[in-house]
Amino acid sequence: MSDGTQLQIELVSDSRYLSCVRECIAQASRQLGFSDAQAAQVAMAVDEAIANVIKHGYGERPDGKIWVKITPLPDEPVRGSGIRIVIEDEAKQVEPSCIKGRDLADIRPGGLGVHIIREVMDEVRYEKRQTTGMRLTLTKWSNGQAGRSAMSA
Amino acid sequence: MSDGTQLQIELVSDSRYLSCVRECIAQASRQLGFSDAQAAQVAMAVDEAIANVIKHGYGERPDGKIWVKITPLPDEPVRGSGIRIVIEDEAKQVEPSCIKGRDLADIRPGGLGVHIIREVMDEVRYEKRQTTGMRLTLTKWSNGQAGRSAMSA
Amino acid sequence: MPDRVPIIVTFASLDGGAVTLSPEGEIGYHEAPAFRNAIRAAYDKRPNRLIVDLSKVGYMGTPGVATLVEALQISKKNGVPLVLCGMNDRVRGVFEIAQLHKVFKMTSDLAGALVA
Amino acid sequence: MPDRVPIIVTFASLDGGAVTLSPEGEIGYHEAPAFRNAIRAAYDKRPNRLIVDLSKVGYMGTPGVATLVEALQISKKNGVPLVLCGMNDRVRGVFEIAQLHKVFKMTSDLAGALVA
Ligand SMILES: Nc1ncnc2c1ncn2[C@@H]1O[C@H](COP(=O)(O)OP(=O)(O)O)[C@@H](O)[C@H]1O
Ligand SMILES: Nc1ncnc2c1ncn2[C@@H]1O[C@H](COP(=O)(O)OP(=O)(O)O)[C@@H](O)[C@H]1O
Repeated sequence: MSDGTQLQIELVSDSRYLSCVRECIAQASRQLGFSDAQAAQVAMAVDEAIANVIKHGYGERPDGKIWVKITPLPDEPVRGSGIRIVIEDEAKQVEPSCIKGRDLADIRPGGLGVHIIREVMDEVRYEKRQTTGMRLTLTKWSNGQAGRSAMSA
Repeated sequence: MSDGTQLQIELVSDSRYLSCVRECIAQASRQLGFSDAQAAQVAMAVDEAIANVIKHGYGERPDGKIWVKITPLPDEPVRGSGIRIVIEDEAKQVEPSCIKGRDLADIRPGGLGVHIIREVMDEVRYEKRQTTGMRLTLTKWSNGQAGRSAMSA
Repeated sequence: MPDRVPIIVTFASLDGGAVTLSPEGEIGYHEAPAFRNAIRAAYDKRPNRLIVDLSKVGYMGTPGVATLVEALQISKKNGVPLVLCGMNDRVRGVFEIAQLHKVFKMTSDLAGALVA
Repeated sequence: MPDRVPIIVTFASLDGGAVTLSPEGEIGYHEAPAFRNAIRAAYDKRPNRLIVDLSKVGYMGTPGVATLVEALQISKKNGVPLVLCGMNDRVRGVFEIAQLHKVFKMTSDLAGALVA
């Protein structure tokens, strides 16, 4: 844990631990200056992202590894409090451009997680890690634009 | 993460992250087969133990490291579901025999955390780590005796 | 380790042939399969209307939403009206981002869901 | 990063000279110093009785309990009755393990705390 990371969760790719991560992330976001509604958004983005790692990355294999790093960003006058969350895995690598939700007009089950993540977070960056696996960097600011229209109650 | 550990939290010794750990541990305990009341007990034991690491181990220095490992134990016919939580630090080493609560008849602030930990967990073992820091191993069984009389509502 | 039930779901068959399904808790990726089974079981009761009461659902991720889109497809095929009731503002926000809030019939309470 | 308020505490001064202090949230090691400040501020109002309403406290760790033991010492020294009211069963369990449930005056609600 370097580069300012203050809390890191390492978990196996077993979906029963998703609720633990949700609770932990929501609480961390509140502690770092986000409202309850914003904290719920951050927790949801991380939940959707890790569910995707389990489903698409590890193909539901429950013994893969996933790391979630939480870094508080220094407060800024305009953007307010910031949080950066980095999610890494050792799963299948895919082109970042292939990670996108479905056309919202084409109503069918699935294809919504990435839309949610992009809606509620101010920055969303997928990339391949050096050797194996993917890295997702999520950033949110308490005064940012992301998630203002929906889910803000 | 080996030896059956399925979830690990690594945090800096900053008390604002205690609530994240509480929520995460309570949720993990529920997922592993404990009742809400038992899950709250496990979360409290871990909360008290980490608060002690921050206070006594790191002397409130907020940049020490703390590791919390969660391992589900195989279900047993009599003892039921089991959880093992190991808390490690790189702080001051103390004799395990010195880690004890105050005489409960001597009413004054403090000296209660270790009593709570011992009351609600079935196994509590403090030890010095190889080089630096302490290790605390906590175990609870869903049909165990610990915590039956109090806090079970 | 035995499988633990990830969510609690209760059913009620109402006079007039409607069935209500009331899940309790959080519905994410882990809980969605149990939610899906419960919905299938509800259709198996051959209701003339299916009401999913979400008033006790504090969190719904997109796997839960996907399950409801699937239910809508079953409903359309079989001519069984599907109504979602009692969802909190956060869950509703997820439907809004997914542009599904106008695709589903939604009411604030059960009474409304019976006549929607 | 500015300090964030770790718990919300409201005060009320009642006719007759009692003061109630109502913390909201969880009181662990991180929140205990703010709770301690609030209690000191309540004594500074020179009440003839201090009531700590714990009905909105979902979790209390031993640092919170220690703060209340300290309050009891202030109360004894100054002859100001201290009453804890509305604690949930889990918080009460902590006082029981610590053998403090008979040391404090405890009532289930505020009405009882005024006459305890
Ligand atoms: N971690 C990941 N690894 C590989 N592919 C991913 C990952 N996350 C998302 N994807 C791809 O992006 C698509 C859209 O994801 P999402 O919007 O969450 O919907 P869904 O998971 O229901 O398909 C997925 O179908 C998948 O192809
Ligand atoms: N992690 C630790 N490192 C060093 N000493 C500890 C640790 N945990 C507990 N202790 C010792 O055990 C004593 C009792 O702890 P506790 O019952 O939690 O009460 P308190 O923290 O209020 O003193 C402490 O005063 C301290 O001397």
